Amino acid sequence: MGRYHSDFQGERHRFADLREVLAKASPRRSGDELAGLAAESDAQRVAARAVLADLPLTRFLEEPLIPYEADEVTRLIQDTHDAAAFAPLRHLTVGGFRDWLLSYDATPGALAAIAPGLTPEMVAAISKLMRNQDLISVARRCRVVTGFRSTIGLPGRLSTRLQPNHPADDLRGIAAATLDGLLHGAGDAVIGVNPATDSVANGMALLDMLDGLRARHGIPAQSCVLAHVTNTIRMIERGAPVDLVFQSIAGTEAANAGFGVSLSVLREAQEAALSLGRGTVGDNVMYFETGQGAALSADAHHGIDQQTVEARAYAVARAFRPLLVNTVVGFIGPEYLYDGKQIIRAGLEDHFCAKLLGVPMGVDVCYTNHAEADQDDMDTLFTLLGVAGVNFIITVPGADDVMLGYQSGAFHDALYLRSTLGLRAAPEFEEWLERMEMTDRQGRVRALAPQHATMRRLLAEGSDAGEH
Amino acid sequence: MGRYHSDFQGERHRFADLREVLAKASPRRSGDELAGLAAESDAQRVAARAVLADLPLTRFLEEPLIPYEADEVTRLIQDTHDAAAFAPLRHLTVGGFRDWLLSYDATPGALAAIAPGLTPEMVAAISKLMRNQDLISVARRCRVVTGFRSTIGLPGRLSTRLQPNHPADDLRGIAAATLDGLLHGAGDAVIGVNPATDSVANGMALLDMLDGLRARHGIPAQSCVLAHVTNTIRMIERGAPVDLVFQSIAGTEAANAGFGVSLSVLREAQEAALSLGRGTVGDNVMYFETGQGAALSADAHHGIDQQTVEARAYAVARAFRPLLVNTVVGFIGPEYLYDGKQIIRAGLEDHFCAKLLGVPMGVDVCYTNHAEADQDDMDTLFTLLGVAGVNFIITVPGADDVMLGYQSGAFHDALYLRSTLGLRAAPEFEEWLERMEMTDRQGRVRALAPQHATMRRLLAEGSDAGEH
Amino acid sequence: MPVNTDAQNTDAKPAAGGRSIDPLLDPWASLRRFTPARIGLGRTGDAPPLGAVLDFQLAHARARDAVHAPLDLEALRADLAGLPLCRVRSQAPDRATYLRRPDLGRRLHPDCRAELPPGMWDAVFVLADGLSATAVQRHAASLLRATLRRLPGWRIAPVVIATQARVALGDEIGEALGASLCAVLIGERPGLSVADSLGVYLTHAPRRGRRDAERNCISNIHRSGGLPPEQAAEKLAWLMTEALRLRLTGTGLKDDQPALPSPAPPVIEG
Amino acid sequence: MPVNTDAQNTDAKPAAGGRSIDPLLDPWASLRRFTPARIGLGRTGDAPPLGAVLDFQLAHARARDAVHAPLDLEALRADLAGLPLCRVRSQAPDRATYLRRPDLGRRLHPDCRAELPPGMWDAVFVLADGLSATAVQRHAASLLRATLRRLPGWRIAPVVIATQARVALGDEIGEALGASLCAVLIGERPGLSVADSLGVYLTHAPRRGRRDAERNCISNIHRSGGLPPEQAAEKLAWLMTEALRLRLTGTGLKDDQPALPSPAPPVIEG
Ligand code: B12
Ligand code: B12
Repeated sequence: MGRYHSDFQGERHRFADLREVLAKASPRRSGDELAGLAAESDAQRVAARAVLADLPLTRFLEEPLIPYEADEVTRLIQDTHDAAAFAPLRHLTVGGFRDWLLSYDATPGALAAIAPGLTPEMVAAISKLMRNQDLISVARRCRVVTGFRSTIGLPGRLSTRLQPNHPADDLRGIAAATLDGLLHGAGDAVIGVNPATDSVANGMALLDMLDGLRARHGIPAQSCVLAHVTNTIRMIERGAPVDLVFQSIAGTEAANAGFGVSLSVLREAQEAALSLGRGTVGDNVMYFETGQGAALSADAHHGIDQQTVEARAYAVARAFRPLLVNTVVGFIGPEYLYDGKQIIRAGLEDHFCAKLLGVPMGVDVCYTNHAEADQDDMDTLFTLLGVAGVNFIITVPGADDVMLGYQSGAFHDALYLRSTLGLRAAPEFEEWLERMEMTDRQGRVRALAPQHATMRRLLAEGSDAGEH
Repeated sequence: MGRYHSDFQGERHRFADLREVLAKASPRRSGDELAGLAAESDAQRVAARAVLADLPLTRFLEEPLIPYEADEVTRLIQDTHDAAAFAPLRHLTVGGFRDWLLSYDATPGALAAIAPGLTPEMVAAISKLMRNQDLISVARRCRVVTGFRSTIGLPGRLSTRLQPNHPADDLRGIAAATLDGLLHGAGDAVIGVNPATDSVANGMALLDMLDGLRARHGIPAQSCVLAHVTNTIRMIERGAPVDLVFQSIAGTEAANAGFGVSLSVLREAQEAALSLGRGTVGDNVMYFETGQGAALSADAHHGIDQQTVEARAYAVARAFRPLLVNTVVGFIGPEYLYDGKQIIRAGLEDHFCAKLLGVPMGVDVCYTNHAEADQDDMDTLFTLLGVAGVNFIITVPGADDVMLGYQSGAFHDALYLRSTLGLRAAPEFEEWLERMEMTDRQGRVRALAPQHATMRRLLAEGSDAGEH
Repeated sequence: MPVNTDAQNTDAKPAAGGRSIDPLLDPWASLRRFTPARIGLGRTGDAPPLGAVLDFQLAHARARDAVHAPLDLEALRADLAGLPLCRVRSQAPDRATYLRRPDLGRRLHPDCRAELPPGMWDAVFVLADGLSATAVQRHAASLLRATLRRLPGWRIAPVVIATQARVALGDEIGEALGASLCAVLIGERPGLSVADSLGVYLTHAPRRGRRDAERNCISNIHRSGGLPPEQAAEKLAWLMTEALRLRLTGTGLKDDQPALPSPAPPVIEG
Repeated sequence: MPVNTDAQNTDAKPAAGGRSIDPLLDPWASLRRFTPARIGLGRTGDAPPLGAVLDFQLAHARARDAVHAPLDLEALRADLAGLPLCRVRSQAPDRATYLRRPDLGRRLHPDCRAELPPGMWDAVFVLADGLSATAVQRHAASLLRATLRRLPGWRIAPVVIATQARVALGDEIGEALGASLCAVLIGERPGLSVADSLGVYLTHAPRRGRRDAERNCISNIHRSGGLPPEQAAEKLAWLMTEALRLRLTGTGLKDDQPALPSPAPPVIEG
């Protein structure tokens, strides 16, 4: 294993290994400080970036951050690496690749072609050499399109997850929040509820209610109950109407074990969901959440910096052809992303890395009440991600998730983004909104009068939900 | 004078006067803390906003923040207030006006019509009730178009000031930086140099050089030497080719006196510049800079919060039909805007307030090395302002102003913004770039080969400049 | 939680400011009973009306304060009167450190080891401040007592009160006591609408290094639309019984009780 | 200031990384002599090449450090050997406070009043750290001596060394001394390329409350393409002479000297 050093403008900096180069090259971040991996000074940080810039991309294939034998995620990354797609990049350094990515040659087509040849470590490395504007300008050229009942990720589109959580899984409460979202034009990525209770029976009741609502109104969208994957497998076994299998994942085998999952469990779940054949426009049946800090929190980061280990989670996701993946940037707390600035940066990094790898990335633009952040920071990140072409965002009533205890997007935020950036909902969902007379001639979602037929039809659902 | 109070969810908050309500309603900001005006808690801040929301807009006409007799800026605001334009808003509270501004009724035409009826205090008040996304979504609907040799502020356009400063006003050095900018497609708002030396003769030498360059290459743009207005008046008297008169201005008579200016000096300068009749597509001859903190720094803020007193500077600007106005947000230092977050917020506020008042606003997106900010923050603010429809930004070689000691925009940043948001240069300048073969078929500025005729013609200027 | 302001000025006419929707015309009024979520806020253009924005901002200010509210030990001891207690703290010396150093919040302060009498306990209950001391203050004692009533004959260790604590602190506590099960009753992070939500994390054979996948969780225990402590106790006692029987907790132990009945309509505070 | 890195690895082939432009092909090479500005960086797409980005980041790290570098009083005293000196400080106790409280940086610490002997001085020179102590360290002594040589017969007060000082601190100092003119030689904020730039602010009849419009300024005094101290001394002596003659400084006193000759090509450090 070579040792890395740089003589950067008179100062000598040494780095023990590739992991240290990556960690020290990262922007300042509370999670890396917590892990004892952060650069000691800004000068050291720049020196590490200079070392990184000169490394050949092939180094990441030769020097895995966690040994092949010790970690199934490493094995997945190495075994599925597409050498043919990588061939045109073989000769490049990290810095050279960064320069190419920003060049006019890096068209959407060219970017899609190389994606299978990239490893998460490569894209994490490159992101560390990029400013916010670089992360935006490259990501917006990466298009990853997926489908189930709606098509997500098309250029000029922005979808939303409608997240109608309730602190006691009250069916009527969840229905009420779902209707609120639908009337704001939300839900084209998924109507996805986090169940407060772990019970399988409870999860099935939720699925029945959401699927009934969807079917009755012919909504071209998918529903999901974000229980643990092992619960979802049971629900499928018991005949529940499962569209998507959800699971939180992380970037190492050990961190996934901390979540109670493995690649084989995920594969089992994917096969179970595929067997139901419920998709209409596509068969992407998986939904994953990731987020910087999860691996460190489980003490399963193997000395890898928070952002690189996060990118490895996207390699896990990619292997299962997911419909949706989103980082829950800002969700965990200030120990991993301290303030608005760190959340904004991490949100852009996560989105960039996933898109470059070919993962259909959305973002839960969010923060907790113990972090140093507020709605202004979220507005900023929403706008930046909208420009960067994010596939979807998460939306809850009034930005307040009353069960998970944090602030996510509001249905209104999606309206703002669509109006301001000229973005539209998934095509199938857009048609449905028109059919329901929910949009005006400019395609804007109308604020319906209480008497409007759609309003009355939908709101009637709310009071009924408990009875089904 | 009424006293203001609110009973907001059980807590009673009292505010002595309108100035205090405005100050306490402001987002947290180091300058207001320095002035001892900031809210003591977030709860107090929200209470002040609630009070503000319920005030009738007319209150700002009845209760000037600085007495009419004591301040010529107050007199300007009151005397030029357009009651007819204000009539449709007369019945509204600040909160009601905020809600109207965000409604779909607030079209570009409607916003332009009410602008003369608005006072700076009204728009400052409203901005305090707005989140970042509100500041963006309303500002982008406000269009203020001006012209001299190029037309600035048209929808879908983004112009740049090319700022070729040199620490000793070396003519060849300034020429070199100017050429660098032109070859990046910069300069359509103005080629504007800050002279390091105060000498009138020196300013004239700079003007001669820039005007010669412009004339020889038929550049449809204007030049400016940003000396003190009294110097510029002398230069006009001595026959210098003055396109635009520049001056830093602030929001109170006393602060302007600190800058050595008054409304009458500005009027004198405007008349002198108009008398030269150098404009082709328009006769907007004034260029103003403003920036939060200037009034407090001169101890001339009269107990008014930093952002409201800044908005008053836009009323000064508006009276002189300027071609360009820009806030130098982040320029002064951390005592007024502490970090990236505060700079971003202030940049959006300044842009919003000016545009709503009908002022052709640009922004110097910038920071100093004693503030807690970096390029990521600037990338963020650039992108947000691009979405918000900023008229122009300031650009220097490599973002490093070697004379003023701060980081502004780079020529590259403008290219990023134009590509990413689909924005274009001023129409006259765009044609010139095409004529010079500087743009490719997609309208992107080409990186010319050293042998290209345009490159050679322009670069030859650099070595010559000293000789003229 | 309507914005209730009163700008008392001689000449101010009270203005609505477009901030609230007439409840008679508001189609959401009836649905609000079912959820504390901010549904039916209304719109102006794409934006929420100002009243909703200000409510949100005030709630944010309060939620931030809630994170920092300390545990009132005296009051808690009084609520637990009659139960044997131990008092421990983590290695995080203060709230600021606690927030940035979860690793310290998971480690027992060395001075506290002596507090924990090893024994043959079936279970230990740890009352941990977590991110909301208020949650523990309000709901832990009733949840604990209701659970104990359902566990007759169990050998229960003295109740441990732990401050600046994370969930995993229970592992070290349970290990030191030699308990078969450790139930950590901990304050969940304060949300905008509910700042007193309690969570329970149950771990079989607790010891340092346990993964979260090896625990079970009961969440959102509070009286503002969440799971009331009495119902939570039912669930916890069931889980504890099953855990002791199967000798495991975590993803292997599934809550196979029937779906919860919809609880009473939430009481929305404010 | 090229990025000079060396990733020494057994199997690493040295890679250019698209970071520098061949100087022979670089049409900007000849123009760089005329300015320290970052001209002709080149592009990849819309972005600067990575080398330029990293140079910038390192310069930023260093400029930030420069703000905090303290004044080496011993060295400065040595450079001023032979001149009578006083030493004062502002009311800002430390650098962090200085940065956030310019008001304190403008006020003389009460303990320092006694240091300032009132007299019938024509002028006082204040050497103030401002935002770059390095600038004062490097250029103030030579500028001062070169200026003094041009002011024969002037009654010059003892030279005042002031720390944590803003420009307006000179007003209180000049007032206390009873000087007709006060010339504050102060460190300008460090830029990315030049961190040792000195500014001079000249004020007639200094006293608390003077406006900036009542001063004259000579800026960018340094040896990296700026105004060399010797030339600055020429200008300062001229301004001081005029100021004393006209009994004013500020916008009323115009620098009507001929345009500066272009100085020698800048020495670009790094
Ligand atoms: C933060 C959080 C997370 C974070 C935890 C990371 C961290 N370092 O904090 C992340 C995003 C990684 C996460 C993941 C998951 N979570 Co979670 N999480 C929460 C949340 C929002 C807050 C927890 C809190 O405040 N704890 C208090 C503080 C003081 O404790 P702490 O020691 O700092 O944090 C520990 C616990 O939070 C624990 N934890 C977090 N989630 C879960 C879930 C389970 C089942 C267990 C046993 C432990 C656990 O991990 C942390 C580190 O040890 C709660 C909802 C709520 N309102 O509480 C849901 C919640 C606890 N999580 C839940 C679920 C289902 C999960 C997942 C299983 C989802 C999935 N399908 O993969 C995963 C995997 C969890 C695991 N086995 O590790 C459910 C549990 C439902 C139930 N009754 O069992 C909850 C209630 C939310 C929900 N309804 O979906 N979660
Ligand atoms: C910051 C700054 C400002 C800020 C000052 C606010 C503040 N609180 O700091 C603002 C934006 C308001 C400003 C305004 C102007 N400035 Co100015 N400013 C600077 C800058 C970039 C840094 C100064 C510094 O670091 N000072 C050191 C610190 C430690 O001192 P301080 O006590 O904190 O700051 C005081 C001085 O900076 C002073 N000041 C700032 N600018 C000027 C200009 C003049 C002529 C005077 C007398 C004083 C003065 O005001 C501050 C508060 O008292 C310098 C360029 C440089 N590289 O230094 C230009 C510079 C000093 N400014 C300059 C000019 C021309 C102006 C204006 C006259 C422009 C105009 N046409 O209106 C105005 C008005 C100034 C006035 N009379 O008040 C020129 C002076 C040229 C000369 N040789 O005379 C400089 C050199 C820049 C330039 N070349 O354009 N400026």
